[in-house]
Amino acid sequence: QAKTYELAMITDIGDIDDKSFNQGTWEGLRDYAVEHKITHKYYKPTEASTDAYIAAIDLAVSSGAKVVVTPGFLFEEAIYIAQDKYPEIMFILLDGVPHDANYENFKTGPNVFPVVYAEEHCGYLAGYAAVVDGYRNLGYQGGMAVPAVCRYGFGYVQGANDAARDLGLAKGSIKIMYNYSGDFADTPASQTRAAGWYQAGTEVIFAAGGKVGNSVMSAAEAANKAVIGVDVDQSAESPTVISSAMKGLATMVQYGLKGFYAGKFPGGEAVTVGAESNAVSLAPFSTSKWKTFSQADYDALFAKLANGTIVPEKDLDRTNPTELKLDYVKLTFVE
Amino acid sequence: MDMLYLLLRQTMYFSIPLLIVALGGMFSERSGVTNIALEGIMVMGGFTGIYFINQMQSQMSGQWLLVLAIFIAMAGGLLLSLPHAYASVNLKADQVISGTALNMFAPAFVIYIARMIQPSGIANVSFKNTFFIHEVPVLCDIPVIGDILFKNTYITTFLGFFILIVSAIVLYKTRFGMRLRACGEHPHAADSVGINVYKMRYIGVMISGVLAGLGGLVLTVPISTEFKGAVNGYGFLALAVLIFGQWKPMRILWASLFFGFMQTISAAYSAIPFLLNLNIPSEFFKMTPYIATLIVLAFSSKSSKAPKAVGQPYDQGAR
Amino acid sequence: MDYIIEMLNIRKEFPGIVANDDITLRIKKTEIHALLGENGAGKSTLMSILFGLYKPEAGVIKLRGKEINISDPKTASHLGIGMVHQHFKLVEDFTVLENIILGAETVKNGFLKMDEAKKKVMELSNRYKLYIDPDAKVSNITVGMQQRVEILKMLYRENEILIFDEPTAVLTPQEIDELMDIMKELSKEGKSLIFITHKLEEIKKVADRVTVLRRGKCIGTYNVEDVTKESLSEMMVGRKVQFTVDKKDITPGETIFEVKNLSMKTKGSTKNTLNKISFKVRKNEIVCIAGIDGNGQSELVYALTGIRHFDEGQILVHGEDWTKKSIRYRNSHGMSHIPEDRHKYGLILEYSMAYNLILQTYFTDRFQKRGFLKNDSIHEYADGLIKKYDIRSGQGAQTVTRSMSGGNQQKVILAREIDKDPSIMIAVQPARGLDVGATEFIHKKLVEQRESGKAVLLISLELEEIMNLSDRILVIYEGELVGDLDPKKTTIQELGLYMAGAKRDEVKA
Amino acid sequence: MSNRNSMNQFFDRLSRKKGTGSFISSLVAIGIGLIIGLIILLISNPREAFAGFFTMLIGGFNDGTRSFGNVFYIATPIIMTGLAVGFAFKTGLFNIGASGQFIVGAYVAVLIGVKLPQLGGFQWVLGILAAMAIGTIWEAVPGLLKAYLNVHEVIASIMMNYIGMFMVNYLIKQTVLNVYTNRSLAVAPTANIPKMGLTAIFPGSSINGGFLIAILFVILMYIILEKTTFGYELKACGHNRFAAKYAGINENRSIILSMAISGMLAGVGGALHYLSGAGVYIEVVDVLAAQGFTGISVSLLGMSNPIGVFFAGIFIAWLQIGGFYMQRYSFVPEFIQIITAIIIYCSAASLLIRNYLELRQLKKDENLTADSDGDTADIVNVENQGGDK
Ligand SMILES: Nc1ncnc2c1ncn2[C@@H]1O[C@H](COP(=O)(O)OP(=O)(O)OP(=O)(O)O)[C@@H](O)[C@H]1O
Ligand SMILES: Nc1ncnc2c1ncn2[C@@H]1O[C@H](COP(=O)(O)OP(=O)(O)OP(=O)(O)O)[C@@H](O)[C@H]1O
Ligand SMILES: [Mg+2]
Ligand SMILES: [Mg+2]
Repeated sequence: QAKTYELAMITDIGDIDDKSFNQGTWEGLRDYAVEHKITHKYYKPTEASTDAYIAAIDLAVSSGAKVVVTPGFLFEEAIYIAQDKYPEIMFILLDGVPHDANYENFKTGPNVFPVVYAEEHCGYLAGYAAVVDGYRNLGYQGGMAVPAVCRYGFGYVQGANDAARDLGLAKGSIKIMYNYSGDFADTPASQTRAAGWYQAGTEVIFAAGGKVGNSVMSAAEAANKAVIGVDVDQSAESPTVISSAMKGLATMVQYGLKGFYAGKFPGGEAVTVGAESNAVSLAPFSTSKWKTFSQADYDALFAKLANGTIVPEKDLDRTNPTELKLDYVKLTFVE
Repeated sequence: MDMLYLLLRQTMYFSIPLLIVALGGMFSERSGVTNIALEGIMVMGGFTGIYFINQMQSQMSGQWLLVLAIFIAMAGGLLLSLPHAYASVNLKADQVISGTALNMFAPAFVIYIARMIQPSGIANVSFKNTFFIHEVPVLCDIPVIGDILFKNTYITTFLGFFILIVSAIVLYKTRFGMRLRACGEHPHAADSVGINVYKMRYIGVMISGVLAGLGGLVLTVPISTEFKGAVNGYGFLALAVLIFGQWKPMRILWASLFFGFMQTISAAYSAIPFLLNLNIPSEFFKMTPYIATLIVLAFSSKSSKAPKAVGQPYDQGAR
Repeated sequence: MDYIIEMLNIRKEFPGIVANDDITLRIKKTEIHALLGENGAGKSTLMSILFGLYKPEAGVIKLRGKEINISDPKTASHLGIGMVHQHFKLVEDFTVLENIILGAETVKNGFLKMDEAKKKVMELSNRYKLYIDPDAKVSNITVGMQQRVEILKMLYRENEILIFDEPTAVLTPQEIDELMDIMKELSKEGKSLIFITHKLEEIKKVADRVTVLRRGKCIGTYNVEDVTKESLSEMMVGRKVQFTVDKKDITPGETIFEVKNLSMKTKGSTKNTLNKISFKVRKNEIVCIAGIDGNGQSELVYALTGIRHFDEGQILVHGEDWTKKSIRYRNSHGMSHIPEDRHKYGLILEYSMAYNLILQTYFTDRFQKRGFLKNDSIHEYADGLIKKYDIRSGQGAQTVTRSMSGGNQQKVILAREIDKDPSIMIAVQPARGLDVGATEFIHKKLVEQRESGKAVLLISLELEEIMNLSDRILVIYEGELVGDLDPKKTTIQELGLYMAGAKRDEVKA
Repeated sequence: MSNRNSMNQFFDRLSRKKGTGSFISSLVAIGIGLIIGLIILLISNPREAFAGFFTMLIGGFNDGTRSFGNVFYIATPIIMTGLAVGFAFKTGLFNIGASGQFIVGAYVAVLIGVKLPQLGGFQWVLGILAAMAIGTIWEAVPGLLKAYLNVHEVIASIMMNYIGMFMVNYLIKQTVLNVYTNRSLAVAPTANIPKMGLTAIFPGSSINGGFLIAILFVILMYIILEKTTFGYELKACGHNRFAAKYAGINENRSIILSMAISGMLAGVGGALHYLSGAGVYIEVVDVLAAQGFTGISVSLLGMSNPIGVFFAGIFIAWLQIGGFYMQRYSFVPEFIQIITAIIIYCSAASLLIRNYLELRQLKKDENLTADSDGDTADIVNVENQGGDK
């Protein structure tokens, strides 16, 4: 007879070590489970389809899962269906809200806790900090143009724009190269693109694309330039990483689990979490390499995001950043 | 001008691994064994080499570490090429079968192994790149060449050219090379003059294993800071370069440089103002290396021919 | 008795056939020992065993009285055994020189020393009058030169025991004579020779003793002086064989096949491969194109059969212009073609014999219906031909053609081409590699064609065949027709002069 | 006794049939591969090895009819790409470009599925037809290049893979992009291939009429290759292009047609997958479609024979489903890939096994003819020996 596992995670197309949704989620779940000695396991679906995700959820449930954590918007349809199929099972859906295939019906049952991150917040922090720190030539290297990746980028350019304005720089004095690589892989192409940018004058690249970041770091090492990491504190991966824009995947997973074991599962409604709930941040100053950007600058900026003084644009309909209002930034969108 | 030099240097990151792996494939195919397993072998070599660096980098760093890792990667590739040789030579199997099997096997295997042997069960093997050479003393002052080859480079680039020269000499100027080619053209003829076709084919495949394994490492070092069981189709591209290069060393060099340069342009166009201002979607830039290759092939393939016996299992008894 | 080689009680099986059944062969030192046998008798197999290519299931091989184990050709070579194979074993992409030294290279630290090797090869070449161009690629040289390369390969290795597997099948009369002289010379120098041939007069000419095989079994070994051609052939096939063909006297009828001013250019050369070739073949006529190999015969045949395009000229069949007709049209409107290279053009070796027998007729209503093959009809048809043409193989119509002996493969082609009942038959070396029985058979078939009112165009290198069969001889030399001779009024010597280009006439269609 | 005899005769006839030898040898290869797989399982986790192995073996039985249906669902596209690769193999060509054909086929099917709901019940049919057309064109390009310009089909197909992938990524962005997910939009319900009653047999699974369509193509390809003059021509070209020319077969036409048909099959695979109604969308990502490469494995395992490809596709899907359920134990899914690879590798040995079987058959035949009169004594003898041991 097979063992049972109380906490389950289903991976999306990525692996549990994708430096992104899957990894952050899994680490949060694992750490919580280990600490509280709860059986836990992750499952890989046979393919990236709604049916396959449901089959994986079925497998998890039949193997004893009480809480199923699903990272990524790819699970939106599957959870939409599964929440009714398994009313007694709790679902934590990161980065998405349950709906049907045509976005006609949205529903979040009491057993679903959907969390959407305000990546534009930490992207904003990164862009702002970079300009305050003296960088004028910036780059944004996204992976696939999925919503989270776009939000990071949007926040980043707006942060840079606002910092230039606040510093009293001339209009158009900040240059930003902006691109989605189209994959999440470390390839010679991504390394070359970054190397080209650095050669052409770019000083720092915010790399938000899983392993694409490794290629950017590699190019930065060769060119002696800087990188801003993503999702988790990536300072250990390369000396070129001056900071990272982080989102608390683990925090929210553990928040949900804590609630479940306390009998107060926070389901029924989607939450968007950003600075106000301390779910996003920059990497701590202890591991960062800012020259002039200070803890005080950071705290002040963070407070503004948290209390809603600053609300970065994050319109999901657009992957294209050129429609943002940017006076101080000369943006080159490499389509 | 600096941008041009950068592009040429970047070209090496595409071209050198393709060159090394395609040369490896050349030895295998020239001996008569199709090697579609290059992709899998690269993965294996990349993994062993990078894992070695990962383990040793606390004790040592720089060129010596890389040199050792090169040998380890070669050994890794060699190891994986053996089953291909066994199936192709001893079992007289369809040579595409074992190649396909190895391509499927290697990524899964190295991820599985990485999860087993790494403390946190993580499949990514990370490494610190301490191998970059900013300038090669003296040589970097040579005009043009110095800027292209001897600045911001890796020893693997020179290794690539070294392997090219050795390969061309071995293939055309040595007894071994002549016998190897005979086995790929007409194994029965080779056999009838006392050449051990099986042995030559084993060696051919093993060389391809060594070089493809090395290629996996050479590909990864300059472009990432970790390795996770994938070389993203480079093995198949090397196969394409091998065919593009018509199974001949010098042509393989030109093919890999051509393809590498086109790839570089398509990746770095956004840093080149006049290309950027064309306002062409990136997908079209990404397509150009492949379309250009097709066009060049269309004009240059009339006389192209593969080694005659490639892909055919050698059976002494057959007529 | 002082035997240098003894093969005792050798047995070798292939799937479905015992190729060598308890065969014993003893070779004396310095003798020329002929090995004779019909197609598929097991000659090549026996020699391949001696040369280490096959391992026998039973039997012992002794060299100078000592039992030896020849595990591979390398061992054979070390023991001084060399072999010229029936199907040449040359690397086409290599030069002549590279082919000769392959496997026995002169090297220094693993690097080739081609100059030394070349010197040695040229010495041998001059000494034995085996003229070659050391730097030519094998793919560009004539079959005759390839033969010489094969012989040089053996001599280069300084072998003591030389096996010649049908070396004369593709040579011109002059070349054959030269080869005979070389063989005698070699035996005088102390080498022992094994010589496989189907041509009995060659055996009479050079061999000291002869061993006859039949269907895998040894019939006996005889002194050549003691046997006649007739008795040999009887031993070989088990019945009497006729050497000359009875031909009725018929006056040729109307023209069936006509070629006008056919020319084919050579790539990168001003000289034409074929130059203004014109001739006619009439009803009830066998016209022979004679010539030394490499004078444009192959190209002419490719042009006539539609395999290769040519630049100028016209082909007429029954007055109809066929110049631009497809191969399919030619195949199905009365042209048959027995190709020179049976492996390259004649057969699909991976297909069964049955499928090869319908290679040009699979689309006819007899073998297909609405695009579907009628396998029953096909096999029935194949079985009929196999019987009619005595084609021998392991598994009948199902046999994979690759596994058949050369002679029987040739019979498959013959059966197919003759059975099409063509009005014009183009036969290139149809008896190449066939035993006397089979040769007699094919010759008879060609004459039958002629007598049933068909036209036959025969391209051959064998003068005897030419003189025997043809009603008219056209001589081709350097891509041009240089003689139109009547075999009854011509001698072999005269024909030889035309072929060598020493004599020429204006030839008009 | 007589019963046993007729049984023997039956098996004798069976083993003499052409395909049977290769079928048995494939089974042996699979057996060997599975045993090696079990050994690996035992090494990595002895406690759960047998349970896990069993789970893998029963594949489609793990979750009743549902997992069974899912085996067929997963098999459908890889049968199609397997057919594509196998068909080209049969004619001596290596179509390594099934990925490209698959994805362009998928794109046009999805495009029609999204944009033309007014077609109603005809929508999915048109989707498949369009995929056939574009797949045909896509691989006809390497075919043409090969036939007229002697470009090696492997390199041309590899290039076409990438061109197809980037082209589709671009076109999706222009036409049917779901900006929320960076994937293609959902197709209209009428664009999904009808279930054709299959969900009644396999409730809860993703199976749909696409599976039946794949079967249709399997049968069609089998007939074309084995029963028709067209197949005869194609195979002739594959084996010996010179002899084919000699026979009056238009070699260039055969190359182009063979590649085109191969491309068509892979294109249909793309349509069947993305019109399956299982909630799959084309992802805008710079990664080649995996089904194209799986197709190579499937076709090799099936020895390029359409029927063989069919069973090979199901077999690989079976393992995949088995592997999925193996996650009940502590086995990572990479295992399945490792084991499948080993089985494919072992199928390389099937030639050896087949030869062995044939040899045995021949020996048997010989014995029969050799001592057809006095064989009873022999048999007694053999049995005695057996008894002694
Ligand atoms: N058959 C041969 N024997 C000796 N040397 C050769 C041979 N073929 C090529 N070489 C030499 O080896 C080196 C590399 O050969 P390679 O064939 O790659 O060059 P290439 O320019 O592509 O030649 P090719 O004109 O044959 O296409 C060159 O210096 C070439 O001259
Ligand atoms: N490799 C092989 N596999 C299967 N059968 C073979 C093989 N080699 C030879 N045979 C069979 O063995 C028999 C003897 O063949 P072999 O080539 O020795 O004949 P041969 O006397 O040289 O005939 P020929 O005069 O036609 O060359 C033939 O029936 C042939 O079909
Ligand atoms: Mg060359
Ligand atoms: Mg013979």
